[in-house]
Amino acid sequence: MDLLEYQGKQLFARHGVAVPSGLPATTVAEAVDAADKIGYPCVVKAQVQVGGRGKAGGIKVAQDRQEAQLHSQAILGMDIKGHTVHEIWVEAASDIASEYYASIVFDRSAKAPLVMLSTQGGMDIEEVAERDPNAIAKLHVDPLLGFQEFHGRRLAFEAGVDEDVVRPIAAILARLYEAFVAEEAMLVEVNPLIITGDRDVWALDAKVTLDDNALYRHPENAALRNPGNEDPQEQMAHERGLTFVKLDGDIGILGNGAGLVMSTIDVVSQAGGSPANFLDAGGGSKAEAITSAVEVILANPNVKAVLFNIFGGITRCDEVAKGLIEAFAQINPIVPFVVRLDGTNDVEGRRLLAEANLPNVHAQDTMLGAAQKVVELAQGVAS
Amino acid sequence: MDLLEYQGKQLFARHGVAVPSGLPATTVAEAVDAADKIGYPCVVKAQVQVGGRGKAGGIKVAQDRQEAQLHSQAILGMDIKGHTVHEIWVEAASDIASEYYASIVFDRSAKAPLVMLSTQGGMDIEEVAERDPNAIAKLHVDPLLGFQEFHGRRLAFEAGVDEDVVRPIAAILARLYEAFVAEEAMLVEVNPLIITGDRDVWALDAKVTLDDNALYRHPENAALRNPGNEDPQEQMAHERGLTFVKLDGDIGILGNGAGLVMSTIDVVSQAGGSPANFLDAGGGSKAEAITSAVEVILANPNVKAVLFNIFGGITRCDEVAKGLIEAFAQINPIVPFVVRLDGTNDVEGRRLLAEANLPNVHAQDTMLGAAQKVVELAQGVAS
Amino acid sequence: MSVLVGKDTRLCVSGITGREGTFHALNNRNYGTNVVAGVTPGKGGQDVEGIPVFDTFHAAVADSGANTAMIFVPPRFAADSILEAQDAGIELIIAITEGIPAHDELRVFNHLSHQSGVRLIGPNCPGILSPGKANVGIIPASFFKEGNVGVVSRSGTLTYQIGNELARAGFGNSSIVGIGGDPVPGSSFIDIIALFEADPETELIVMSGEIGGSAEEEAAEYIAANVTKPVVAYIAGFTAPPGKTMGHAGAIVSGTAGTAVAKAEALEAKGVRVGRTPTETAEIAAQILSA
Amino acid sequence: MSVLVGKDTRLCVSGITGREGTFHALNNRNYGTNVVAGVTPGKGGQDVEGIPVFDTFHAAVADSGANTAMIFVPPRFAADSILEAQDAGIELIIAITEGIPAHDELRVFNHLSHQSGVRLIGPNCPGILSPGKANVGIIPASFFKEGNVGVVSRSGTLTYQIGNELARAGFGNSSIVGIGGDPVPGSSFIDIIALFEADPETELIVMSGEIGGSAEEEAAEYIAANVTKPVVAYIAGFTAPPGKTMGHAGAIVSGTAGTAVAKAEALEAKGVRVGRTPTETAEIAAQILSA
Repeated sequence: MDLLEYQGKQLFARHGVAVPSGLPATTVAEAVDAADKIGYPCVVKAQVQVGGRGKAGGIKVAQDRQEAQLHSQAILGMDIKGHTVHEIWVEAASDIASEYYASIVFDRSAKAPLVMLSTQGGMDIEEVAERDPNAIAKLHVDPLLGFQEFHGRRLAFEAGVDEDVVRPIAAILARLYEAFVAEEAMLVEVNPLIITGDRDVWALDAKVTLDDNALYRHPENAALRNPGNEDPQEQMAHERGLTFVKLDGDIGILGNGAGLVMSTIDVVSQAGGSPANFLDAGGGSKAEAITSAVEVILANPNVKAVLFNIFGGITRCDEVAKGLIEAFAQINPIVPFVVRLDGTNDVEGRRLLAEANLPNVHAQDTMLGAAQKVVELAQGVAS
Repeated sequence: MDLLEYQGKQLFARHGVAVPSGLPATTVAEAVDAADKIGYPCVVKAQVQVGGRGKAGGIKVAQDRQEAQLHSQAILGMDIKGHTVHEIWVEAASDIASEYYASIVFDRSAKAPLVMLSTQGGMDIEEVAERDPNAIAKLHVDPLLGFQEFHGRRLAFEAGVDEDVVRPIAAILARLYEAFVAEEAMLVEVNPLIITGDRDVWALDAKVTLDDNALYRHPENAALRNPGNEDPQEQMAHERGLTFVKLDGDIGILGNGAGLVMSTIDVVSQAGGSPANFLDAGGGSKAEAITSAVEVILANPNVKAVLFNIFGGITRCDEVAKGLIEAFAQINPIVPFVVRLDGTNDVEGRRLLAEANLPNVHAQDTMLGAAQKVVELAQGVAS
Repeated sequence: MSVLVGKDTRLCVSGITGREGTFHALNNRNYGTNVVAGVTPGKGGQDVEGIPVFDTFHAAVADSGANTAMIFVPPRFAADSILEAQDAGIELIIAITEGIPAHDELRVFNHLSHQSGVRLIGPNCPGILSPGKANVGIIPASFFKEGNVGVVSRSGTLTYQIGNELARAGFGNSSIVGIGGDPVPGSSFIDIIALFEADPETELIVMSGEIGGSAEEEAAEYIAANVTKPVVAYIAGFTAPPGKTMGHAGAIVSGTAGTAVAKAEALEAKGVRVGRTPTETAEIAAQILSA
Repeated sequence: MSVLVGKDTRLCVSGITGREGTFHALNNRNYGTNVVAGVTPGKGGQDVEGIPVFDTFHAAVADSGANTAMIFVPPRFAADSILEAQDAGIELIIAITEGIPAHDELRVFNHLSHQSGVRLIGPNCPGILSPGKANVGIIPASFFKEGNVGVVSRSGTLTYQIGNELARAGFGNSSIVGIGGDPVPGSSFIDIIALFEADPETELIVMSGEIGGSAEEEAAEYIAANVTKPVVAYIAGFTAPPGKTMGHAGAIVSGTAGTAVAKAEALEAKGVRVGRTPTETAEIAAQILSA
């Protein structure tokens, strides 16, 4: 789960990381009101989960109320790389002496958090990494030992931060690490981390990704999910507990198990088709879950055909068949379905489907055959 | 640093361990006032750092105000195994269904905290351990991993607690562990840990020893030190930053380094003497520290002779000599001193002492010779 | 021979009294696995169709001599159950549970890595099947037969797919090991490939990877330096869009590294043949074995 | 030969710019110890009478090739400095600092025990002297000479006392190792006795213990099983009253276990001769060496 900038800053503030004061707004009136409260100059910032907001015109300084109004009008509703701006964050303008970069990522290979610090903040860190790898100080933290004072000092000295801010930089890294662990984040990134004219250290931006699997332990974070920023179909899938990713094509895909679904998408693509989604019905899906998943797939008007690719382990093929039959009873789909059932209770599943004799549902024996069939159907070659 | 029962309970409460409500009192009037506020029946408990308070009459139930007055009168000022009761704790009477025992000790051999639980609480746990070792469930906790839920369950099941309290007992052990770590304790003991008639789990007593070396991180705990419960001479030494233990004899001992001082006490005892104290002047003591230590030693009127046994490493013998000379200038002691100086700057130290020609100060070359000499002097055989 | 589970396996199932736990414990027993105990706190003294249930792993191990644990409890309890199994002396812990918080996995992995004599498979994995000997987990055993192909996979159902294609081509398996798709798997491709390399029954190794992370690239290096047996690989996610998480926490593509193309190239550069579909993968394996 | 410190020692002093740190770093260098670097955060680039100072241990190790660290910082910073030294690849860490919180020591000890190739001596110890070769710490070296007696001790000044008595009896030392009197020492009697047993120059081992804990009892068992060289012991605290802490955090007597009598009996039961005074201990050692 990705947080918006201001949600990330509020999370930081809970762990003692200094952030500029600000207020969120979803309308121009709210934004102007917020700007008045905060005072001028202030900054109007588009709240979307995508980089490059500044270049796209999504971050503007307002010197007075009139500018606050103009900027919030311009930014609200703006499209930034496919993300519509539904919300803005109005914050006090900062006095920036230096722009640094700090982040903590969950490093799978090392099985440890990786902490990074650079004095070359304010720009794309991938570019910095490419141009001058030594400009980024990095170290792994033993998760059982935790972040030690020496970690902070070492990063600060190795990144070459100004001498007078070695201690405050080390301290803010310790607090970011605390936030990373306490909130169970997968990523915490601050770019820029600024040194103010008064030599204070502030997080001027915040990119935080939380672990969805841990949200049950953090109800206050779970409540942050921002429906306005999600695709309606993805939101629908999410509410139904399905693992769903929207894609560009016209063939709806349902499978059980992430690897099998990814493989199905590959095979369909290789057969010349274009998948409309990734949908993992998950292990042990019952009939209702299948019915519910069909509704999600068909909520995409681009879908011209649907492929069910099931290899049952925990998932039982008879339950999948029952779910599909129920879906047809409820929503009577007009697009063709190709269904391949193997694994647990496959014989029973195939029998149920055959008996139901659903219109335009094509059984296939193999994954490859099923993929070829659904591509044909989507292209209208066969019916 | 040992806490009084009620200080330990207040510490527990900060970590979510349930304790009966209560109020401390140092006078009978305060106690009666406290009892009125808490309601009757209540329990009047002597606050001294020694076991067996109940048997000694230091814990009494008051059914009404008159009894509260009588009991607090009786208990305040009472002597329990050499400890005078300066303070009492008045707490709400508890409805006790079962008495369990729980503790966490700092196990040096295992380099890990040891957690213990028994259903045979309310009595001396050493007796339980001797009579029925299996009655105490024990396990070590990896300090880097911390107390896990399974630790609590395992202790509860292995101790054989009532089935309905497995979860709350496991939960209270987790909170005691949290207190042990967060407050940097060397010992946390609850005896009895009670199950109430309503099947709640409460800590009815609290024995907490904190790590003196960590008190700087816990100012609220450092402030708890209770001067009323300390020997005046030990208190004087403590205020001066000296490591001091009062003993029963008549020979004052000063040395540098705990091992050497202990060894000095042994050697003096073997020579037929009886040491009046353990005093480790510590490493690198300056002249003022030595002068100050002499004052502490002589604050004990039993002292008939004093032995300085110094083997200088960080400590410099010339500083020790200067400190002793200054002490003579300031307080003109009437008892004889035996001084043995070896190690760093010993030649200079001996020279200073010889030049000062202090009355009744006897230089000795060896530790054994010095011990024998001071015993003779204390016994009045030589002068 | 086989790897990890077999006739010496003495299995204790954590969460045995849950619906799924009971179903799969009995399913594993029916296959021939020696299921000696179960653990459910508070249900000690009961039994599940003759399998004794204990309150703690320690009691289960003491009484039944269990040497292998299957973790079948909800994610909220899984990390604790794994740690308990290790503490009780279990040598092989197979964690089926999906959805364990990543920071829990981090703690568990790092703690276990400091303990000797314990191996974790999973979490979020289908378990291990050694056809004809033992099945621990949720792999539908009837689709596989004894043979000489060792399979190791990050994905459960994809494993079944590949195993099934091999079976159709007439080949069986020594063992099928699902290592799971989570950010911090207890065992890596390398760990399992090393076991297959040492297993006399295994003549060919199939590894089934997916986008995200660098486990496949690391395996490629390891194979080049240490493995004498032929290895055939499959990678899922060639057409996955960058920047999207696809189900498995592991299956996220960011930038160039971790893509299916990069992984396939890394493997092929080290002489590992990579199939573009599960079917092609099985065909390559069959070709090599028939040569 | 000697143990732990000698001609190969390349010492980095943490806290070198403090008053005591400077004094003892120079004192150690004057004795002949190869002091290659110092660490004081914020003073990198400076030097202490020619010894270069670095901001971090990592920079110090990279630049100077230091293999040994002496920790001379206040207790508030000591645990962190030890962990930093380990992280930077230092092999031997000698922590002089007294008064480190016990829970810090617990974390440090348990973390270091999971790392390979690192040994901690102390904290709260006087360091290690290998007469004629190197001195790391605060042991007054002029009172000791080269020889064949290895000394290991929980107490600093008591070590000097015993070493001095030996010197008066005409014997010198291979190495003198102060392991410190804190609750969680980085190295135990056993660890050091094993080194002396393996050191060809050492012909006799003197161990100086004190009341509290069970390190001496454990050493007795170890000596009986593993040590061929004669061991003479001294225990301080025969007349210490029970229940009182005497200086060292370690020196507390509770009940019967951990008393000087119990320790002496445990050692004598395993054939270790125990002197009742430092003088008698030196006399026993001299007797054995002269026999």
